[in-house]
Amino acid sequence: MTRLTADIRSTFTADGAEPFTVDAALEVESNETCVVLGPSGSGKTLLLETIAGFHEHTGVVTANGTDITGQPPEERGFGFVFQDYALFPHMTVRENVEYGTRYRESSRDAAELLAELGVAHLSERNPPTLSGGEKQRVALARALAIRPSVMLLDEPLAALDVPTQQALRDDLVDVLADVTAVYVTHNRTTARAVADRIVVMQDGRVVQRGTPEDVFERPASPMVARFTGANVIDLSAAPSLRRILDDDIGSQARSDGSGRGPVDRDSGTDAADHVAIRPEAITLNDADGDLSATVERVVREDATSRVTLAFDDVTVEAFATSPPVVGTEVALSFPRDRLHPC
Amino acid sequence: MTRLTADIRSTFTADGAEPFTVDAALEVESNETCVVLGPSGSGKTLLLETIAGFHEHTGVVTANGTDITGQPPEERGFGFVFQDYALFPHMTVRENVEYGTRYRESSRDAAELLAELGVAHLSERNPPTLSGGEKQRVALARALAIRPSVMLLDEPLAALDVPTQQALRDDLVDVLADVTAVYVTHNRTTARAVADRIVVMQDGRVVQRGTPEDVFERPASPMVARFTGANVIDLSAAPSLRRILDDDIGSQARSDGSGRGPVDRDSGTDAADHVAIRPEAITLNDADGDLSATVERVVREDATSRVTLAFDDVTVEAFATSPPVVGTEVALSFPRDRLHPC
Amino acid sequence: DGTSFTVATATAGSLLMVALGLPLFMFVARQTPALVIEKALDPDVHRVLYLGVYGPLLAALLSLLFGVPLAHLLAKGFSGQPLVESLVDLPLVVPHSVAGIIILFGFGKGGAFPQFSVLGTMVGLVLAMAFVSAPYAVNASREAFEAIDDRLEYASRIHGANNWETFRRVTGPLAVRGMITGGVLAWARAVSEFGAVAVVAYSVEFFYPFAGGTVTAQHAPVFVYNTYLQGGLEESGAVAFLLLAVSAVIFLLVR
Amino acid sequence: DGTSFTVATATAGSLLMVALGLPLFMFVARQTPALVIEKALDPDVHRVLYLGVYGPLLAALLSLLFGVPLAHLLAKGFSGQPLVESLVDLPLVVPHSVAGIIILFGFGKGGAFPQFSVLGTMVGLVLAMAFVSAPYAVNASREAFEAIDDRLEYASRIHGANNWETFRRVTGPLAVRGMITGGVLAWARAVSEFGAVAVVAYSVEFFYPFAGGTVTAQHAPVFVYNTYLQGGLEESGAVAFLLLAVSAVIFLLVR
Repeated sequence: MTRLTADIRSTFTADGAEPFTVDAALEVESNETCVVLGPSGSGKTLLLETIAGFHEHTGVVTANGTDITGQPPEERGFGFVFQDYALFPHMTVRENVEYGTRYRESSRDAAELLAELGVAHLSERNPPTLSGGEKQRVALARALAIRPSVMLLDEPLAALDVPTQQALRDDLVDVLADVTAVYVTHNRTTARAVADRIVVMQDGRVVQRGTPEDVFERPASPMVARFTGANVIDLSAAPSLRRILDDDIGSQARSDGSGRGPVDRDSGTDAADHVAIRPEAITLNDADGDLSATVERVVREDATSRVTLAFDDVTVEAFATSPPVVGTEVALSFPRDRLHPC
Repeated sequence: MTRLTADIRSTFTADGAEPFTVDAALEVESNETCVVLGPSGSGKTLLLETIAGFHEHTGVVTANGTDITGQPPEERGFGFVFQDYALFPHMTVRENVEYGTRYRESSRDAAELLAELGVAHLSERNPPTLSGGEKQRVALARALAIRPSVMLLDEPLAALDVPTQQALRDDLVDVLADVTAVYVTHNRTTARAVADRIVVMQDGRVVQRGTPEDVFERPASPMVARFTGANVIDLSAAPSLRRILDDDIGSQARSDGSGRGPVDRDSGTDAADHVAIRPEAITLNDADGDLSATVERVVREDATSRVTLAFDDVTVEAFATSPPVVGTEVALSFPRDRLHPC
Repeated sequence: DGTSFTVATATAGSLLMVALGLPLFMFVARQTPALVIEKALDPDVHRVLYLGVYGPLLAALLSLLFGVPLAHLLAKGFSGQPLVESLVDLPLVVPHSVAGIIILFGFGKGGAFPQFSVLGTMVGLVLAMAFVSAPYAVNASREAFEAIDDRLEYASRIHGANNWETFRRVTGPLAVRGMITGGVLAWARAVSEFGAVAVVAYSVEFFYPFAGGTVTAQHAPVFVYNTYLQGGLEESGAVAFLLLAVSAVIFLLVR
Repeated sequence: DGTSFTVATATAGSLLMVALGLPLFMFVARQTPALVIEKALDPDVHRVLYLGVYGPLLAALLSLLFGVPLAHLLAKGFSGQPLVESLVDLPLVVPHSVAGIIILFGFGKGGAFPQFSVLGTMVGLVLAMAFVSAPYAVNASREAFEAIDDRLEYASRIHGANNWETFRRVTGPLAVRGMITGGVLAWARAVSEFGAVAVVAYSVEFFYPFAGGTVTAQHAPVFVYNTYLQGGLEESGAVAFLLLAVSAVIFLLVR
């Protein structure tokens, strides 16, 4: 039941590296999970560590409206899950989970937590003997044991293999349902699975914030589009698409008099020369296709195939359950309501 | 145009760790890509490094029928791409790519290769200043520059973020099309994208080998099933599914007299009490469903949603383009030809 | 080819091994057992060996007591760090006899603390030893602190432990091996010191428990040198052999 | 709380800084400029300083020449490694005067090579210095080799370079800073050595280019000690000051 806000500005200087400035703000409502999504080097981990109180900074961090900027980490009452687990190697699993409980009035029982996370049988083992997935469950238990007001998670799945990632992700979704959390990741699937809202970072700054729907369907820039897995089409290299969109605008202008098509190309910036569309929005072999494209590549994924298609001077990706043959021509449809300038 | 075989047995002792034995064989036909798939710690990297000649071992490695077991790495003519790039930090990108060319009669032009891989503009930069994706393209160019008879790749995508992974994976598919390659990964999507055949490793041994179709559709064990993303259903915990399969066998026995259903439960092993089925094979809300299950969880993925469903005492995963509501009951169909004992 | 590389490096390496190992072997082989036994039974030699272990131990403990906190600060980083690092490492390159002279200038007559005397006293002996051995205690502890992943300390702090508790429960236990190594290195360095001690405290009075009172003796390496000057190679060799045995025990502790 | 932890460690650290820094400060502050200048112009002192830099340089170069191949072997690992490691590290804990006696036993009269004499010769001086400083050259080079990711060497080998070429193009260039550090450390250690040199080669004859012939002098730390015994603290302090300046230059090279 904690509302967290952070508005942080801080410059970090690592040995021999250029100084790096993080200048970002986020707000997380009670029991919401805010995902900080961004490429490596975008400063998302530094932002998270600063919220935890590990680094000096200017700006303000508040919890439930109280300014906690000056509090050391141990007084903030947060839980933290690290990418590389950061378990205490000289303590047993149980001692790790109980580590913080002596400092809290109210804490959770280690055995119970370990059982809930399916690792009760490990309680007397030492962390170096555990697998990655087991370590991360223990680290999660350690953070939950102190009944944290806010959970901070730094790419907790990044060091795990794919099946372990999926299993732990499911548990994380359950755990994060009723706690305020900030979750840092570069994985868009994880982001969509756990996020109530998403903050996209690049070069230390926030470039977009919104619901998963906002960010995935309406990326604010080509970089966000690329990072959320959307196609970015440069209309100047795709005249046949531009023609279709212009026609739409024309016909819509005639019909409703608004003069504005669904693709808002008049917003006054050059960026509007790019449109973004999610690959799953593009339909193949539609009887009523917008244009024709060549199949360049087909990659099999779990439930479907990812198809790379070329037309004019651009390529786009789309999904198909029954994939077309490479080299053939297929008709593509672009649903107008899912094309967005960026 | 090199056919590679390796049949290797070797015990590795790292400081303070248990000795680890790799005992594995593989055969790769000319221009094929063989993927070694397995969890971390399964010995797949050690197998690859042994094929490269980095470690002493017993057993035989041949290239085009010639025994090369005793050859040092520099005489094997292989290319190697490392997970963490292993670029020479004190040389420029161009010098890295040209590193091996002086030792070869025939080599490829560095500038041309860098251009093909889209990193021509980096040729005078130093590796520490590059992004992960750029580094791995340079490492790929360095390996290709010597016109390797065999390409060995050790999780080349594992250290990269998702969009970079996808872009580089597409390039890798092109590059590997016309060279013999062994590709080590724990990522099933990558495996399916690049593999002509797959070898699944666990605890230093090969547990299954075959085409991607074989391994993904007919996993040899619950571990392989889990690792390839298939559902494993314990029939003793799923009596309603067992009943249906038994009925099938009965009716089939009556109709064709073979006494064998498509699910080969009579193969005489206990393992046949488990069946594997890929999540994409299960259909939801089929009018003619086999049984009814409760929706436990829905996770949005790129093109579709991953749905966790519970019936009897088991859960299975399936995909749905229009995901059902959590908590509702849906009908599930299990296509008989995609259920396999394991 | 590959073999020639291994042969070449192994040959060069073996030559160095001979240069280091051969004199040691000859030294041990050429001892006269009777003389060694005589020296081993000599009460004067006992006093020297006692002082040669006890004095350095005091110096090593002092080095650790003040060196570990400094090592922790250096591992975390602070402004002005390079200056402090230089000062810590300086005794490593100061010629040994010069170190003794520096200590006399600093703490001897006309020095910073006129009330205590260092020339030829136990205080001077320990001070000279601490001066040359403290860098070892600081540097080994510092390496141990630096080898600890920052995130372990972050994890400790965020889950409720303050600086003291984090040191007591995480940083300290994880670095304790490094501190012990640092202490033993400092001890070994102090045992082996000759120059600084010869200048500051050629012979000292100290409380010798086996005699129940104060006695006068020299630090072991000084005693060996003295024996060499007065009794020649043979006799000093026997004493050196005994001292080497003590050093070897400390050496085994280091490894 | 957090502040008390920082205050406590900073206090303990500062005390050590005072113990190390104060005598150095007093030493520099209490010099008599006239005396320092007199010594700086004394041709005897010139010879001593020349020998005090040149002899150690020879020892450091020898240590590197044979130590780098050994360091490479140790970094790769081989059977019997612990024994070799012990032998390499042993000179670090052998008391300095004992080291001198060991060298006399090994290479002196009745030693392994009767044909060359070490007592009071340049050969003996360099040998004594190399004995105590070689471990520094080996260990620093070894650390540099070990810091290189194995996969860089794998990448070199698989793309066509043999062992020699891999060393020349990858391992060597990447470790060269470590080798230089090792050489400078060995140099500094040899410059500072007093005990072993005092035993083996109290004063030596050597070719002095500025005089165009052989002269006799003592290794600088021995000369400082000698001056202290004969001329007292004041006079030896001036010589020590000059030697310290030379050491400080080497020290700056190390950092």
